[in-house]
Amino acid sequence: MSNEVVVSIRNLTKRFGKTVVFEDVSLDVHRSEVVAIVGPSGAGKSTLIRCVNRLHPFDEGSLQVLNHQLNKGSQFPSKQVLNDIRTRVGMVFQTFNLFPHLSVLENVILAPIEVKKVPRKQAIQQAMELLDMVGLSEHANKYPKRMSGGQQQRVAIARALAMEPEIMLFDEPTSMLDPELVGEVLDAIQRLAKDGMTLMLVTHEMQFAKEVADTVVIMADHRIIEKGPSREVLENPRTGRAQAFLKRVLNPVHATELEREVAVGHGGGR
Amino acid sequence: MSNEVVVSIRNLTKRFGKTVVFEDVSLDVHRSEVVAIVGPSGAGKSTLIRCVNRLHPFDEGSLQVLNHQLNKGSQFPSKQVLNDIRTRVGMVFQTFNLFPHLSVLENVILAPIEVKKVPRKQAIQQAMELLDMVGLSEHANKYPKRMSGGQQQRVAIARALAMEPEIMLFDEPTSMLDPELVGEVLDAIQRLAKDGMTLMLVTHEMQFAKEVADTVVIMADHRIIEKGPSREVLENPRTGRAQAFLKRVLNPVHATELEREVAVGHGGGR
Amino acid sequence: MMKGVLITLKLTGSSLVVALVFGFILALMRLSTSKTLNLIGTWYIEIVRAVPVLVIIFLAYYSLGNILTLSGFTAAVVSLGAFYATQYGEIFRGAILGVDKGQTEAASALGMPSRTIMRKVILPQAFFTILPPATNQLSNLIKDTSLVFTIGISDLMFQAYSAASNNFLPLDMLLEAGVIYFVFYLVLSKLLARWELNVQRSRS
Amino acid sequence: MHIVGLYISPIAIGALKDLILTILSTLLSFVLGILFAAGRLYGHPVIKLVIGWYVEIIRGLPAILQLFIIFFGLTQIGINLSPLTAGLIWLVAYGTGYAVEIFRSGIMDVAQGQREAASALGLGRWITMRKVIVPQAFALMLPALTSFVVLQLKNTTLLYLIGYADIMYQARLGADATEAPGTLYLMAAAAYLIMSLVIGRIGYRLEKRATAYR
Amino acid sequence: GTSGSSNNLLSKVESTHTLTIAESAYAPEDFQDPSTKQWTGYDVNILRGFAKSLGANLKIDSMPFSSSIQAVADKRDDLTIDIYYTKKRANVLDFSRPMLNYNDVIAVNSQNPTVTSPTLASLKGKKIAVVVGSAEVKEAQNIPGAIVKQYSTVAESFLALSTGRVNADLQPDTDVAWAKQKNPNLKIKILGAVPSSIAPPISSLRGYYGVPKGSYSTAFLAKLNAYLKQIASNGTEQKILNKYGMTSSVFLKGIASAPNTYSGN
Ligand SMILES: Nc1ncnc2c1ncn2[C@@H]1O[C@H](COP(=O)(O)OP(=O)(O)OP(=O)(O)O)[C@@H](O)[C@H]1O
Ligand SMILES: Nc1ncnc2c1ncn2[C@@H]1O[C@H](COP(=O)(O)OP(=O)(O)OP(=O)(O)O)[C@@H](O)[C@H]1O
Ligand SMILES: [Mg+2]
Ligand SMILES: [Mg+2]
Repeated sequence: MSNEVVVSIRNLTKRFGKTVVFEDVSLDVHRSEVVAIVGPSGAGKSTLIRCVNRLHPFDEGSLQVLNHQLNKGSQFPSKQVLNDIRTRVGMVFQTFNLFPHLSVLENVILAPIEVKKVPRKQAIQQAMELLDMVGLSEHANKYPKRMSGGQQQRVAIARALAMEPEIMLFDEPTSMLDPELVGEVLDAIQRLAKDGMTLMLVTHEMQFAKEVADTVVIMADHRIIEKGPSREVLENPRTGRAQAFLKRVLNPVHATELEREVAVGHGGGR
Repeated sequence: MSNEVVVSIRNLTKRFGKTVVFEDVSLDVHRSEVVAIVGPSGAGKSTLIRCVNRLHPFDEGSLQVLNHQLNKGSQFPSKQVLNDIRTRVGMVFQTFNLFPHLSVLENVILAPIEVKKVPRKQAIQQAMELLDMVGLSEHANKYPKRMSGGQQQRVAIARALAMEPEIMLFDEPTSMLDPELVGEVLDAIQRLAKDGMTLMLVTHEMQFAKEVADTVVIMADHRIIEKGPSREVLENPRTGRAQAFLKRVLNPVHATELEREVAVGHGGGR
Repeated sequence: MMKGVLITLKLTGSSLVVALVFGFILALMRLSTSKTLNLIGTWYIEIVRAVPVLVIIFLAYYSLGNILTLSGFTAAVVSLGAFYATQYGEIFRGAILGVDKGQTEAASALGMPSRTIMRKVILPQAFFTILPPATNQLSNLIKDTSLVFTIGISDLMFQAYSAASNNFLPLDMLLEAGVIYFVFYLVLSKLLARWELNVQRSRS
Repeated sequence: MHIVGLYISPIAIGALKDLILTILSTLLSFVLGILFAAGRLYGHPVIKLVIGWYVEIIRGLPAILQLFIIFFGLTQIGINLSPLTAGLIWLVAYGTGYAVEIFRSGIMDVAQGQREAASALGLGRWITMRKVIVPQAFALMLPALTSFVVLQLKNTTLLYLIGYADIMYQARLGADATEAPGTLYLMAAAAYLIMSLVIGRIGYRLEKRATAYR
Repeated sequence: GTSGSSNNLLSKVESTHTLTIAESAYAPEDFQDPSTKQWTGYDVNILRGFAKSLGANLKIDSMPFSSSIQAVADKRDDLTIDIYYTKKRANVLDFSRPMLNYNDVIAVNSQNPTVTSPTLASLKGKKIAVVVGSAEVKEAQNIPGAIVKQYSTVAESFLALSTGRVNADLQPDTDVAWAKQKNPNLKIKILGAVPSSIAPPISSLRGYYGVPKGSYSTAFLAKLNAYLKQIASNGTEQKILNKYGMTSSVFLKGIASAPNTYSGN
């Protein structure tokens, strides 16, 4: 992790219509830092990282991504800026979102060819290297639907990496996977971290967050309720809300009567 | 756990067309025993417990459920036998399968009134007690779609209990839930176990299985590869296949290169 | 009758082209962010779909005749095209909307501009959702071309009808035409459906 | 305007006749459609086959051709039907072909999980049908049923071709007598438009109510 | 449509007190008055009188011309009016004694006539409107290179001519003249002189009433013919003609002396 701040979030507020998703959120992400964002469902984790690559606009505060200052409000930034951010910030979704009509290889080379105008031959060569890295080079000509979830997610990682991004955003990349297949994907992400990629990662895998992330951010009740070095935050959370959340997630069996009621109340509000 | 065997599975084989789902599976379940069935996706866990309440027929071997001997082949058992099994064996599904056009209360009272001919008033009273037990009595008049997944699954449990079954089958009752909501449902199941209900439970929650189940059964490669007291099986699995499976599920982050390749191979076969 | 078949096919082909082009425009109108375009598209579809095809044909042929005289064939193509555009418009719109939102997001996140997304990601996927309902509507279109005999176009239906009014063997004549229509229907609904299934299977 | 005044009441009467025919034929088609759908889903293989082909033939032949076969064609083998009888028979035969498919897919579209949950609770086939499947299928089918009624209404247009005195018949006579088809066919279109929109509206209301639980 | 159980048309009409005619609205022979919505016209007047003589009411079944012959052939309706004799029709219908003497003319668009002389030769290669199932279809199809456009009623064919969709319309002169007179907006006119302006003249110009073929109709037809002969000779028919402005004596040329059944001219 270097001192260079690549994503700077200051007092950010985001609303959908009248509902506030989060308010007054501030966070700096440094080059090569791995930031894990955790928190209950509906806390706004996905929305936060989607603001970073401008899939969503924001309403208040300021947001700087890779020396671009993004404007608040729904007006799009200029084409160049948007293009620069989108190519330098890669994203991997919970539901993989592979293009089902394209083979694995075509999925990976589409953006380099269409956006970066990389010659096809070169794009294929680079794609094969990436597929090799995620252990899927033999599956290059398969269609995504023929693959397991874990394999699909690794293709999605390769696809994002093909744009040679400086920052990678992951939104619950393993939550749609069978428990047995989770390892494959976490493994690929861990490798990126080791190679010095800047990562922002929404996850429910606390064990993974603890071991791989430099920083853990807990979001709840429309705010960041706690952030800091991962071990510190996950092992000794300071606020009661954070403690309750972590207890429930780490040890679902031991939820006490009281906590169960809290959870019921929460569920009822969905 | 008593000595009375309530479900006796002997050399059971089940095929769908030509594909073998499982072969030569044997298992005894005693009254008040809690049996957890674990194993990789596609191992045939769901199919096995669905044979117990005759949602599926089986092809070879013998199956005795609550002193009824079930015939192999696709012919249905007599109406009385089927009815007796279905009312004395309750089932909770992964996807809840609540009746969306009926309120929570109506979901719970439908079967007692229609099948057991319980008077409506009495059915309602009993249903309210059950809903109270799963912490949902205030939601009796809501429609299922308006509730969180955890709440829906608890309604499904109450619905099954309303038939006063002697055995309850659970098929991954928490795998469709947000991690935070898993606790609510596991809590309700744990309570049933404590009350002495006979349970057969397919689950991916190893921690839960270890603490609540008397017996753990690991299915893989179309067979039962290991079964025994839960701690023993989960902490000291004897076979290599079981060890590999448990390692991956319990510690996805630490999957070694070799195991990752195994997992890839497995995923490719889905 | 063979002459009638040719006219029926020619009519179907021309109407289909009109319906596809106009339908695509309608879909874009209803998908556009402009409230006015959206409203015009919606009302057009609501109104035209509520009126029987035969009435539309009569309107195009006779009512429009006061302002602008269309030949029978043109009037038939215009009215069938105008009606089927509403069907195809809704099919296109549904298919475009039906492509998972995640696809657009994933493509945007990769830096693709919206035209590339439409061309390379949305339309190729929408195409396969469009095919089954589109062939279904095509077979409806062929059947509805039979209505144009009422404005004196000598299509297949007309041949059967006028032959019957000449030789007074209505059952024979109508059944003969019926067999031809039914063959078209079977080709479209069974053979094309099978082909679609194969294409789809090869990708999922 | 003069012509509108002259022909408004015959067209209104024609519209009423069309509406009555629509309602009558819709009800009959629904009854037959449900029976056929049950036959196609659960019946003897021969019944399944016969109903399957019936549906294909109804869907495969142009509407007007079917009507003409019933009205004109059958006379060749000595069956003479009045325009009203022939029209009603055709509307029901045609409607049944479409209703079968609506009911069948409505029943099949209710998730498999619902059937399994009902079985697991010990609910019998009949109760499952009545209490679980049909209420949900009905909600799923309502949009299709609404379009079905509109389709039947639009089909009544064709009856003037066999001399049934409906909207189009009146418009046609008017057009012949006054040589002002522009106005008269617009009036006919307006009559159909109003009725279709009203039916659509009623369908939408019902749908809202039936799917309140979602 | 009434298809009674009786196997004799006359007794059926007498017992049901209804005479049903199949027609397709040719004015001024049979048409609905726009203001009263009552059926009227030359044939309607005659047949109303005939029905009355049998103690029956007249009922009108209106349909496309091509269906009207079929309807009577099928005994769905009792009688059809104003048809020309053709051999094919004679296979399914019996004919009354000859009625009006019709003159087919060539009608053209009055503003932009694209045919100028009233000869069949001048119709070569032109678009000609006729009514589906009418005898003129054959005539038009015999003209070399002609494109024959068939309409289901005579009114529709006039509209097609008026809007310029066709170059000419082959119809009886009375119908053209009546339509033109009642609807001045209609841009049609008769080419050449009336009567019998086409050269060479088109054959089979007599109109007849048609009834179901065979013994079923024999008694009925006898009564009808007797009635028709009576009104032709006692001046009733001429009065009816005058009422509809059909004043030319050509219409009734030879009618009183005509034989009781089709004579082949
Ligand atoms: N496009 C949208 N329009 C309106 N509201 C939205 C939209 N997307 C998200 N929201 C709302 O914003 C809130 C935050 O959603 P978000 O998806 O960011 O939560 P999350 O923390 O990622 O939850 P999860 O763990 O369930 O993914 C939720 O209440 C959600 O309903
Ligand atoms: N109705 C069916 N028809 C055909 N094959 C089936 C059917 N149901 C299940 N199978 C097949 O049987 C095998 C076992 O399925 P089953 O659902 O029992 O596995 P499982 O162990 O429960 O897996 P999971 O953890 O994914 O639920 C799978 O290969 C599946 O594809
Ligand atoms: Mg999220
Ligand atoms: Mg399963």
